[in-house]
Amino acid sequence: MIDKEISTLGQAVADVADGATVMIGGFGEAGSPIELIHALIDQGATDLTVVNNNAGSGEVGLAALLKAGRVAKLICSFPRTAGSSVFPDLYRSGRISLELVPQGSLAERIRAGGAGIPAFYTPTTVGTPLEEGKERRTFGGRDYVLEHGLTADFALIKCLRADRYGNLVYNKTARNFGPVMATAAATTIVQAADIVEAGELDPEAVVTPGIFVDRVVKVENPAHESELIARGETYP
Amino acid sequence: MIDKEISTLGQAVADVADGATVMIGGFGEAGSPIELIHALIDQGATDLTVVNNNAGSGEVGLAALLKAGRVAKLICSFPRTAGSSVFPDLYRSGRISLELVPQGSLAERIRAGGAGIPAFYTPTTVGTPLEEGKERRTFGGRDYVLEHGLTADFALIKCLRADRYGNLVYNKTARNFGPVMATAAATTIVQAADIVEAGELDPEAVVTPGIFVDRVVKVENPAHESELIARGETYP
Amino acid sequence: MTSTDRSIGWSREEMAERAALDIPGGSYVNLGIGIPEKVAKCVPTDREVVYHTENGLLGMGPSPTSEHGDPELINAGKRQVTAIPGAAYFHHADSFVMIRGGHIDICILGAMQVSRTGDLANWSTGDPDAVPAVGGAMDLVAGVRTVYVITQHCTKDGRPKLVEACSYPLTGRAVVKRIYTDLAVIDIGTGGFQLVELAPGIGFEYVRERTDANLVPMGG
Amino acid sequence: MTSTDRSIGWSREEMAERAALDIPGGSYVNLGIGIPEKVAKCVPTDREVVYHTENGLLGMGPSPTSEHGDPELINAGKRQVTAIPGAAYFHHADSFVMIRGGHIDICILGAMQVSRTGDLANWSTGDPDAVPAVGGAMDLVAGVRTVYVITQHCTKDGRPKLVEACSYPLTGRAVVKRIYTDLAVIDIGTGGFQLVELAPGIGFEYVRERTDANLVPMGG
Repeated sequence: MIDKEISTLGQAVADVADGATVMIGGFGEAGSPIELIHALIDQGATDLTVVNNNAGSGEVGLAALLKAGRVAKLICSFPRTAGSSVFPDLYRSGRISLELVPQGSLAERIRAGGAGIPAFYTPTTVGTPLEEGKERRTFGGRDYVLEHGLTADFALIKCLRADRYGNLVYNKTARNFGPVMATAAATTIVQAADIVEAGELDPEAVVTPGIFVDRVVKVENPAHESELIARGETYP
Repeated sequence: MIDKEISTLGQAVADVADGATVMIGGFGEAGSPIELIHALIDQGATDLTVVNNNAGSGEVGLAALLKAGRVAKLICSFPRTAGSSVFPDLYRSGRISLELVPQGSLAERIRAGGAGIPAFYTPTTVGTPLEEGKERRTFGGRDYVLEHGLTADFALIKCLRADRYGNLVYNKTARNFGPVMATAAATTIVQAADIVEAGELDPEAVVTPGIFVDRVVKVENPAHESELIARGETYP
Repeated sequence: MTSTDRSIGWSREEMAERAALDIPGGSYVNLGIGIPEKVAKCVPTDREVVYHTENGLLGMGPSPTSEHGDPELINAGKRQVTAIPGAAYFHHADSFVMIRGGHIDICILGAMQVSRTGDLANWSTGDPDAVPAVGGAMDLVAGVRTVYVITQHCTKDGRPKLVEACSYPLTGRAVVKRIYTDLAVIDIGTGGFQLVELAPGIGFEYVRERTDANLVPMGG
Repeated sequence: MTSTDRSIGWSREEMAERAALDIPGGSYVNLGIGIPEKVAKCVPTDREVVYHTENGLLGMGPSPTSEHGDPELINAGKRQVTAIPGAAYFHHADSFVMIRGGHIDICILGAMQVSRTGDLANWSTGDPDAVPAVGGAMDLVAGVRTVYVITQHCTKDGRPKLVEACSYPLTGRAVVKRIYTDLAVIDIGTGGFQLVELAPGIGFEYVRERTDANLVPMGG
């Protein structure tokens, strides 16, 4: 029987190797898989390339992973967050490299990576400094730049409910990058607040079909970044 | 108040002009908007370019539109259907032109058209006769061909339920090309078996957000192609 | 440099109100962080407008009451919002299909600089020590049909934001259609900055002195 | 031309049964129209396999009983099917993300010809009078990790389908990994067609005579 449930967070992230590329879901705190990120900190993998829309807040979750010195490179659209100095400090002191990608190009590059599309053209960044190094081409009288698909070794994703096949549904705007990242990683690891019986998720409403998911671990009451920060928590 | 409901099928398709490009949802009979197609036949527009995965069955729906001589060109992946000679007859006698596109490239070209992506690379067709005329390019040691986004003047789509904003949910595998076609047409016209109050569709389960939909017309008991054919019906 | 007295001209709320008048009923609208966010409250109540936020929601409603917030229901500025009946959630790639694909009718953004040809700079001062962050701004200006800007006419230290050519790194080229400042409503016209409307008590010369490129008078 | 006696070798059902043995539990599988469709019934019951159909369903179940069919729940061959508990529906672009993106583990297709280098021809005879139709076959062979073919070893009029080079228009180049015929199981090996297994009562020479390219014996 197919059953993608894994008992512990530690087991779920055990094989993330040094140097791996890891996509991490979330837009700000919404959808951030804090418990999986903390398990990755405990696991010790370093020299990571992380793909996330932001750079974390406070000193928990993604910001804690950065602060622990585990991330060599961040691929990101908006690495500036109120109330966190972790990324700015690393960036200014040259201890992390940044690939800045517009949010829509980031989402589409991840989708392309998961869809077997090596490259596509987009109007975004034409005529701006972020066009630098990209091929420009005209279609129908308008200029576009070539962007490449993005894949990863692992994706860490938070969802609301999963079943044993790895079918997922999300909560509100916590969906954000999760569904595309699930398609683009060789191994997709999901934390779900609830794991239900096969057939309990409406097949018309499944957002991520199980084919894109490798491991599901139950995290019944996931933390919210803002609440941890409000309580003054840091990790580890 | 935003209300995209249109009273009659005739009003819904009234402005389809001669020479228009019309995407028509459906994979075989599943999702085929037969009532909208029949309204388009009554309306009289001709010299159309039609985008559909197939070429219709019997002499109803899409096959009837073809038989009526309204379609100059079909963009299609599989124009061969058991029990219909309409398209083969037109094709062999040179009265219709065919652009044959692999099914996945067709779906992705339509998505790209709706997504503002003018072109993308795909491995599909490399080394085959359908590569002819396409640019080939190597990424990461593998060959790909360039495919262009596809847009349309109109899309005719069938769904299960809609609301006044044009949010849509579909029935099972009748979903197929509907959601991507809705994004790629300047005007998207939908037949819905039911129109419900705003808020009755679960926002987590909406498949086509209303932004992609222009007109919704209620067709409470839509016909199934196979049943019309079994009864020996033709249109008009 | 000519200083601007912020006690005259339109207030931030009035700028939002003025912009709101230009949003037709039935529009799909994306509002940037800051003054643009205020526009939603100002749209005349007889016009129904649907708000999009690029982090995956169409049909965004106002801020929640304190007890009804959900940290997973936020806007692009990462503030808690609500969803209206008839809303839809979707993932980020689908959200930017709406933006890049030209499905959003209007977006209203803040600006550091706007050039007379409609170039927009609103993401970076180019300071090498600053952390660069672009978010969805470049996608919005590249994809949304009509891009409006709401901004103070001058910076806090009195430098014009409406310029001949942007000195800051661009967000997009020739993308802005209209600018709402504390002093005036100004279109990007064929002849440059085209004055459309002056704030009460503000004269043409006052605006022209604070604009670093040709300003065409109304009817000009 | 050497005729093939269809009363010997594996039947269509036995070919499907043999192919089914090579599908590991936990696989995501897409089955083509014809003999490949039969494979689903033959997978050993202790292995759970998830079936994908490119028209938008993961978790496809068997044909419905006559009274439970839905004309809007069909497979790629446009025949009515069912959905298992744990199934998911999606649109066509998402369905081909699964295919093109390499997420489907195995697809099993029919063939008109297979070359010794794994080229597949299965969509057109090239007859200019025939209506060309390709469907999803080119996407499947370009995207699915492991492509198997089930086919009669020869055409009805006795011509070999396993050939040095395909004369029919290709579906894809160097895509087939293994072929299940009525006579044998044959891999695409570095030396050409590599015999893996003979059907009961079939000898190597019998297969070689009916193969239009070098056939490497087992262990060869």
